[in-house]
Amino acid sequence: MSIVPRSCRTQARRRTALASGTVIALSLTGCGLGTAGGFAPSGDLGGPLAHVKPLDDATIAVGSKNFTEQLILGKIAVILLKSAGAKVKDYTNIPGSSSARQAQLQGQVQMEWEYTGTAWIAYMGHSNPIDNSIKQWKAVRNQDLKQNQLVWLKPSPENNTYSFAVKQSTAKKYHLKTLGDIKKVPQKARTFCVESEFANRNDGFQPMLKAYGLKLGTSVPRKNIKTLDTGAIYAATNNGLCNFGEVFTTDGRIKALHLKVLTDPKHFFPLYNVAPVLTKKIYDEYPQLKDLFEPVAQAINNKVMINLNAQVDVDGREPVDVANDWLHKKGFIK
Amino acid sequence: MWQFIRDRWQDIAYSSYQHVSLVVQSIILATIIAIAIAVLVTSYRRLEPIANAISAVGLTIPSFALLGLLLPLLGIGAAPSVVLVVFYATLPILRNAVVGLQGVDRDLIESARGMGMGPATTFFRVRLPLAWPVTLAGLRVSTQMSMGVAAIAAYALGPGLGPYIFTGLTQIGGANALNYTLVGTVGIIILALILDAILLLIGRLTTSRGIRV
Amino acid sequence: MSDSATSSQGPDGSVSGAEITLTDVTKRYTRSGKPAVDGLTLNIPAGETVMFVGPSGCGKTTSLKMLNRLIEPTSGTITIDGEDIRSKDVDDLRRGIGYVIQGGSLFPHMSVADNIAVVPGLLKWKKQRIADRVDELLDLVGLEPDRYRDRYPRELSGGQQQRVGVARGLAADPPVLLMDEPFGAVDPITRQRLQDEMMSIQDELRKTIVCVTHDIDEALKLGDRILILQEGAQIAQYDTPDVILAQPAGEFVEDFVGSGSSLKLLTLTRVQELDLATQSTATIGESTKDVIERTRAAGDSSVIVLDQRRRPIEWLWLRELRSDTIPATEDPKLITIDRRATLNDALDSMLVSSHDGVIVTGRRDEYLGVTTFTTVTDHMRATEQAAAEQAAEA
Amino acid sequence: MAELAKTEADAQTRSRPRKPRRVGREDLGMLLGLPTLVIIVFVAWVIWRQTASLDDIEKRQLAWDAIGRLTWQHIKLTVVAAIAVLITAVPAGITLTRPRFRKFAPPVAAFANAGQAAPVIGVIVLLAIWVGFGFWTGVLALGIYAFLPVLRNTIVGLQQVDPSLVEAARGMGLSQLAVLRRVELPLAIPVIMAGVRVALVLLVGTASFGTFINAGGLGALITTGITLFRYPILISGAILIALLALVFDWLGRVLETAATPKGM
Repeated sequence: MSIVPRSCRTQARRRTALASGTVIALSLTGCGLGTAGGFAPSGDLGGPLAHVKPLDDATIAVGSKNFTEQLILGKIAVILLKSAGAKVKDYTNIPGSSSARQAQLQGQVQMEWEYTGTAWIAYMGHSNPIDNSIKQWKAVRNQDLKQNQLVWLKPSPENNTYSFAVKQSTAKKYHLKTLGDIKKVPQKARTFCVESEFANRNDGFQPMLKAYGLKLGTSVPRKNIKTLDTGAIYAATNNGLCNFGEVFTTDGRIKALHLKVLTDPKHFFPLYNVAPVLTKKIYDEYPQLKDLFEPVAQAINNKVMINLNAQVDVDGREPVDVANDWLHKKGFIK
Repeated sequence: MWQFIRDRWQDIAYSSYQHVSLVVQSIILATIIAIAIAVLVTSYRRLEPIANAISAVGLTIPSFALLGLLLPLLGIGAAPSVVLVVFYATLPILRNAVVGLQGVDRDLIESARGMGMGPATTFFRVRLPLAWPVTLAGLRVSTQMSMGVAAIAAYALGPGLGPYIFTGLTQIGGANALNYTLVGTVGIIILALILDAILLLIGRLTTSRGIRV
Repeated sequence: MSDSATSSQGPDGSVSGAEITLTDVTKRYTRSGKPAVDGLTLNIPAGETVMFVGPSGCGKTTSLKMLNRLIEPTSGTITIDGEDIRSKDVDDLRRGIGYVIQGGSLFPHMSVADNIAVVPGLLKWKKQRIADRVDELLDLVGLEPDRYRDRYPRELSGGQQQRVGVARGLAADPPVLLMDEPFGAVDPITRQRLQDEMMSIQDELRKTIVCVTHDIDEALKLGDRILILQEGAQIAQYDTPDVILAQPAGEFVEDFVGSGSSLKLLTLTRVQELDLATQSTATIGESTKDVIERTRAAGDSSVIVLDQRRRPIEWLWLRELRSDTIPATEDPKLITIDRRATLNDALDSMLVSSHDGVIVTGRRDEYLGVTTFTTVTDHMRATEQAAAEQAAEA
Repeated sequence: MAELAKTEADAQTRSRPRKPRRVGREDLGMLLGLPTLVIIVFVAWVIWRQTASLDDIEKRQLAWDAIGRLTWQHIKLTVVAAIAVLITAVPAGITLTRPRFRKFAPPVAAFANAGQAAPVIGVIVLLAIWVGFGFWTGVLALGIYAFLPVLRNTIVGLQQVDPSLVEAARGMGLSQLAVLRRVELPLAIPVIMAGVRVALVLLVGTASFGTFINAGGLGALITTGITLFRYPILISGAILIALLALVFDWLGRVLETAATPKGM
């Protein structure tokens, strides 16, 4: 005999109905929603990759940061994996290095191109870089394998380091050649365009200024600093919004806008050789990934990267098309 | 500009479909949640001020900040995007659903119950249909807003036309920066207007002739 | 009236209503305060119309709403047809009780047919049976099924909405019909027609009707019995209208019923008790020449036009007949009264009608005859003389 | 005569019924509740900020002067944009309800509807491309967004004014301008101010996108928090922006209550 008066029982029944309705509703979220990756073509592996064992039953998620070079490298990886028969989840264009790194640490992404210098200082927290690219790579590879079960394949000769670029006219006016010459410029003209990540990293803006005898707030007033998105800095530097623009040395717009890159005599910046990085799980399961990526990595160097970046940033082509054409030209894809 | 679109029409179509799909699914979810909460709020008087306060505070949280908070919890991709859009889509619908349900004439409900309609039947056959026109108005406002909010989902790699805008941002100064941004922005506006027209049509079909204003 | 026998009871007056008994029913809103309904004990015979009447706040509506448990009684028992209403599931209980409130409170988003079909739908009747029932009820309440079935409430007048409300209440042919001030929201003429309609329906269906009103005249006219309530639903008097008028049970009832009981008696006499005068009639399509000859021969100067089902649609002066056959146009403002209407109603209608008499209609608005001013006044004089002689003898 | 008026006024004040409460119970709750909520959360955040062990990146980004500068930029952006909107949207709303211009109202409403769907980030980037980076581009973008609610509420507010009142005023000989100033606007103010409040909250939210085009603002905390995967920075950014939005929402409510004419 239910002691609950009849009206309360209907209330209870109504509440459970509502609750279960919401739960069901929540579960049907996101069906059929892909990611921002969009389309990527595929072909047949050729040339040095012809004998790579197929990856037909593999599902691999490829991630990349959100600036042009990383997009191209990301699409190269996607096309290679698809051509090798793998099912690919396209997570290219992740905003920010650490998020991309975190996505791989959490296993949401299995393959990324990463820079040895960034890993050594930004992720592993070391303060002084190793001045030789192979030694730097080995140090990063060993630590990452031991601590984070990440496998660094052989790095490419390409070294995409941070630096500052100036307009040719500004360079001539103050005879600027190296980062040390910034001190020669009057305080008022020490204007910088940086993106938020660089402004805060340990291999970033403030430590670099200190390395070259400058200090943010005093010798370089805070209001001289403009934070912009990575890509926007080139145009800003070119139209004089700031005299010094933080650049990636392999960006295509440096050549196109005839900007002058200042050298790093004190070797403040570490070496940033790019290398394919795989989670140990996926690598153990498909060791042939090593043969798939390493030949391609060797074929990438600064000159090649600058050309590819320019095609996207200057000519406005889609990174996936640029990557595809390059792979065909090099014969990796037939 | 047209060359730009012709080259990428396949990807634009795919992203547009994804954008609409994200918003529509989120709107459906938001409607169910909003109506469920509205029912609770209208049946328990004292909940109402709390609901109003929450929706007032809710709206003040900037969408960009909320996305930031969702990233660590839900990772990247579709999940944070859906939650983001659903959160903002629910508020206008909830407000209108509450107004709609309160607007239903007390006598009608009493005569419905007096005729032997159980609470659930009364809700689905009397209270909901009568509150529907007002709720639908909230749905339209919410859809328009969600189409805009969904663009930010691109920052978490969510589906839709958002990535076009962010690509335009990263390539400022490049040849196609303007094209990317225009396709992203104008595309979303056009899709929003189409969705609005569809909702108007749905409204006409689902509102009974007796109460169509 | 549709020839097929109505599903409930034929016109032989056998009762289809159910008996309702209330024993010591109390309703207390606050633990301490005076109860809204204090120990009401009452028996409502099956098939009768009982009017709950009293000053506002006397608990009449609360009592009504306890019959279908819209308001749960604090204590006491209520039985319908001998069965305690608390034993059944509340929704099943209400599906067996018609419920009509002021203005009809029709669902605006449903058509007239859908409104009426709600309860039969809940009872899972077959589609065809519901459709027939809807047409039958619309006909019962005097609305042309084909014209009104698919209309929406906002397209109907106040009176029509109220008729659909009654039809909806009767939809599942319930033994009991509860009405809460059903005719409050309409103009006097429409109210009077609706009251007449209600009486002729009750005359046909013999339901148990419990109706709340604040208008004593309405109570006296409609009620087989009248329950006059005081504060806290105390029974001031519960009896037939004649007894209440003749022997009011106390000062409260006397004040409430109002002065001039004899005039009130007038409201009781029904038009059907007078002998109706004849008036020439004509049916649609008849040749005007014959009608004019016949009417002049009978010494009349006007004719009442009837449709195929002998329902009056127009009352024309002879000079208005121009076309060669009787037209089928319907005069919306035609005044007719039901044979059970009171003399009071007849007098009201005559004042408004353009002829010196008023058409009297029987069941389903069928034409019966005409009553004129003189017949009513002669009857009144006769009854007063009879009452005076009776008083002289006593 | 003056004497008579004075005594009559005294009598009137003495017997004047208790002043009807101008602020509904719920509004009162919000007026008092909001500030306390803001203060409590802010204090909690400050305590966390002092005691939390931050790594050098977080120290750099959450430095007090950095936070102060970003917050000030955010406020400046919002206030300047709000003023810009007030001096443009309200007059626009007024003209659109004048008989001569009434026919333009529907197209503007349609434009407003489309505008509402436009993605904030899209508009900001477009403006950055056309107009360039910096504070004023940010203000322009924010202005576009806040323009719509204020315009709509101005129109609705004026349309809600009972036409018979306007007619009565005209009948008494007030000029069209006087009617606007002394009858229509005071009665429309509450609705307009509600629009302003919505606009203020919208502005604070939109200002967080300023960081993409160097317009400053607390948005920088969120972008850094995301790119460098630092929750403390991210959450601080979100909390500060939300608190700022609540403060402006509260400010809007105060303005709304203050601006409501006594009699309403």
